[in-house]
Amino acid sequence: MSSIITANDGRDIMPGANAPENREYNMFIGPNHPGIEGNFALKLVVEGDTIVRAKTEAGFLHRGFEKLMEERLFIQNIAIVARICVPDPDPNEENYARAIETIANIEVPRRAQFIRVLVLELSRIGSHLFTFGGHAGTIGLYTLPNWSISDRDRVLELFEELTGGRVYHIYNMPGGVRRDLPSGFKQRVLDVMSYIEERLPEYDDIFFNNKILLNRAQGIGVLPKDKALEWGATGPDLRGAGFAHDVRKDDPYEVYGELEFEVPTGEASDAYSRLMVRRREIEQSISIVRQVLDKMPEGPVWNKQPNPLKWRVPAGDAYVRTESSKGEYAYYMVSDGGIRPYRVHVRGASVTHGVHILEHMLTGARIEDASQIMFSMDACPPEVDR
Amino acid sequence: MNAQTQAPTTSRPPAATGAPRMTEALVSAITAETGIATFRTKSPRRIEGTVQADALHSFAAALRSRVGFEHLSAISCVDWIAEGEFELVYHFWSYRDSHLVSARVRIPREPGSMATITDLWLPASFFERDIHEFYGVVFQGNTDLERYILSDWKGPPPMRKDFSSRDFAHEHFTFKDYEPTWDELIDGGYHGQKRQGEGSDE
Amino acid sequence: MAEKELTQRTAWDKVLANLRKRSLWMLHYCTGCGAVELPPTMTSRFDMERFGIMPMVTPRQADILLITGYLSVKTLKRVILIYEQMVAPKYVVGFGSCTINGGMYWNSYTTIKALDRYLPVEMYLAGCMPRPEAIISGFNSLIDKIGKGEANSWKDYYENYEFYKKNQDHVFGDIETHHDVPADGRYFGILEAKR
Amino acid sequence: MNSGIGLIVWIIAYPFVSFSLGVLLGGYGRKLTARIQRRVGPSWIQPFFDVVKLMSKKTNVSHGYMHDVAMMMLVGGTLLTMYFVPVPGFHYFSQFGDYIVIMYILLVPPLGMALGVGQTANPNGSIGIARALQMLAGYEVTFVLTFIGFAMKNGTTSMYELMMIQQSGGVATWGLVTNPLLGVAALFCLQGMMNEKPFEVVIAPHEIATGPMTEMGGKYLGMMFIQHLINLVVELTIYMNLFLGGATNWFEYVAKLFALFTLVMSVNAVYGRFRTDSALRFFWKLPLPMAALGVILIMINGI
Repeated sequence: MSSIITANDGRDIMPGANAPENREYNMFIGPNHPGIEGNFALKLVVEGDTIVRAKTEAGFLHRGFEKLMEERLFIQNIAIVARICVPDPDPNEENYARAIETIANIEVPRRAQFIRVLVLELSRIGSHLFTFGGHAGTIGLYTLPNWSISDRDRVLELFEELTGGRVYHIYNMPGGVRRDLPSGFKQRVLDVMSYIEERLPEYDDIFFNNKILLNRAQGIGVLPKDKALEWGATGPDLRGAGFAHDVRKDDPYEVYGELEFEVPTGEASDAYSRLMVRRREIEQSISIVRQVLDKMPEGPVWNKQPNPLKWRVPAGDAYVRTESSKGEYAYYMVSDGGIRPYRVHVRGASVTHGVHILEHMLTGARIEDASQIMFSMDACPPEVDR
Repeated sequence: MNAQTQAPTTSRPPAATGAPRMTEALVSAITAETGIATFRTKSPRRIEGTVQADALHSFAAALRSRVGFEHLSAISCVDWIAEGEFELVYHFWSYRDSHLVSARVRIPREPGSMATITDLWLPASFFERDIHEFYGVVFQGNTDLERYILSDWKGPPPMRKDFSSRDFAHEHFTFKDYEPTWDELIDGGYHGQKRQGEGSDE
Repeated sequence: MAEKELTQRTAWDKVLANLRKRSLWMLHYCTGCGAVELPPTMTSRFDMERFGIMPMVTPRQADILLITGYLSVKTLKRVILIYEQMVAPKYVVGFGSCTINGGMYWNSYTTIKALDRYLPVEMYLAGCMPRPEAIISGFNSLIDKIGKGEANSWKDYYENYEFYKKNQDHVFGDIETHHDVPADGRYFGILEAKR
Repeated sequence: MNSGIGLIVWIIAYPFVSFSLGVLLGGYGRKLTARIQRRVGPSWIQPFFDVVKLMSKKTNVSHGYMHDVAMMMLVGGTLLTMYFVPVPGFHYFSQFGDYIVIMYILLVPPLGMALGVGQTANPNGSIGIARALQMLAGYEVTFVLTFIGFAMKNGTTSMYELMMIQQSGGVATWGLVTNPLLGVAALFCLQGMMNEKPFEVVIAPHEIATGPMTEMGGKYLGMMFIQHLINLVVELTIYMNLFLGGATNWFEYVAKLFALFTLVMSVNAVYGRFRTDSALRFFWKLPLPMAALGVILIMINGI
């Protein structure tokens, strides 16, 4: 009779719960539940309001990307890699292109490198705005999603003008980017950047300094620095614990080494601290976008590659890393000299955040905080499932 | 604005220039001690090399405790079906020196078996379970190898090279009445290959 | 059958349909990547609530089951369970190319290739992925269909249950949904009418 | 109009009047929220469409006899309360029952909901009910306290008489003006009673998937919606009669109703929801001492 339970397959994952002498009971959050990010499930054993044990269940979004890539041409894969992480697709394109470039020693024109950084940072801004909306939704503050997600649409419109796609861009090609910036595009990017910068104080008023958020987000989902390192957290979740590691700084790719930006960190290691790290990253990204537009040289944007249907990449392998909005995003690509990749391993940023860390952090938390903790980790289920 | 917003912004200076050489030297020292082939610097910040399957655990432990490779970035598996081997590639990252070590391990394909490193790195648990699901490699000592992503899956480990995704899809799913034929441009296309295969059987 | 029904519509049916079409709740379930275009559609830029369309939380409350993109076998099982719990009349909307013919996952070993083999689809929205404007336009045509009394594909699930069940079993081996679909069909007077 | 044919017409028409007002209020609330969120928002009578749609749905699934009865209790209890709350031109029943009676009947709908939701055996529903009862413990004590203080001051527990006393001297004799502490404390309780944020812990979609409503579909949900809409009117009217001087004519009544609802919905739009324990703590830390202080002041000052 119960929709939430049967939607979850009705399997008794936690033996012993639901027994009459036991005060614990099974509770499912997801896959059909508003408090879940994407198509994902949490299986909880609850006593009263406290979560005793938590287990995640993924795989609802599994499409077998790694297998599909092995069965498709190098050029065909450019179109599908972006689908691996939906809210923040560009790190995938970046990784895929850079892996091929590393293996085949293809040089990328400097202008294309700047454009790639521009796209990556715009994508980061969009993804963070999306996350704010989700996080505000978990505490029932629906005004912020209405604002931030429609502000994100301005970024998407920039993407649409540049690449032709709102969500998926299919823009980074091995050897550069697909096309140059349209005329007047720089000014429009700057306009959107100043608009978002003006909006951030309004977000502060309604959300980041909202008493309810402070009451609810501070002190929950604590991930101390030593645990964050032990459990393999990366990205904003690691920085929220006070450890300033950023792939853009420590393992610079494209032209990040030449740009000036700060790595914001938090002190308290809780949900609020991670949220604020993201909020301040938007400011940094805006600054990066401005620098990129300022320093961008003229020149070609693509080193032409041979006939895509017969394009062979020399044998070899490469491990490339990118800082996505969720954390460290890496591809391991192996080529055997054929027309298809021999193996592409996708290491999504959420494989640690969304699975083991979430399970550890939910244990002992209260039911009402479960969804907020998940959103504060910014776990992206399609990255886990691939 | 409250205290949280004004938390200090730390900007880590890039690793000292002397560090890479030191890291490389240390890695070489460890490999020499444990009697495995030396590692080489492939490109800036990337060191790679091969390790014997039974030596990996001690190598990884030394890497973590002596050189400070605190972060397990990923474990990748490659199916070299022609050689009958799985290649496991462990990617370790050092926050201190900003270096990545890729340690390759070759294990026989049948039976695929490997010692776990979950006792050293907790995130290894996810990657090992993943490889177990998709390749069928068993990690000795890992207690959490239950089906996760493929919990409803009934076929063979799908990432093995002898498993064809397209064949499986044709067997198990109903398609619309039409199907793309553009792929006949490349090596005869799926149906072209099928027709040839059927022809040779007769 | 549909034509016959149209002529049989009473004035009350027409009034009811025209009131009903003003309120459509879709199930809040992100089955695939198309779900990323729903927040923009719901929030202030495109504001779906103008048309009375709102996300709702549980299957029993919802009228529209939006399949946002590819469906892995694992999700399809949940989707069928959810569909059978929804209260009639209910509408399945296939969203994105993946629901129509598999889309770019035509050779994937986990995603289904044609949604209408497993559930009665009322309407498809093509594109990968459809833009918010396309979603709104699609919903508007669904609203028109409901107003005219043409949106009756949910009855098809009861009429041709054997067909759907056979395809579902082909994918899952055997699926138990804890729901007596033929009994429902008799309750709605659909199966009797056929005899 | 409180006797004879007029009375019968009132008794028959009042539920419909109340429901229509509820629809307008509900639609207005959603429109207002939408405007704050910079959206266009739904139709002004969207709740009406929702209710018609829900009532026209068909299902073969039943959660049992008790569940159906409980739904009747839910709507019936609310309708009964409605009759006992005086509005301009209709205060026939309020002479038979004072606020104490209203307090009792007000507990019937939550009880009905608890019974009905218990039948669905969904943990989300049970948690929702548990939360509803916890919230009751939060605001009910304070609200009763404010009423006791107010009744002590005026020497009557009849809502109609209290209303009349307030109307004697214009705005200056409104409960909110003469007893601001009680009035403000009750305003917090009203927010809790109406289940609006920051005290919207019972529904809480992101936490417990709309709690009591989880298993409700079709006509059951339709009944809950009708109850909700009538409840809007009843609860706002209770507060209005106690602290805003009630109303002498329908124009004033509707104006006050919408003004009060604007306040409630504006707070609802810019705040998130409390955790259950924080909500309780809030109620016991701020409105309860406020109300207690107000009562003590009245006791010191004498009548």
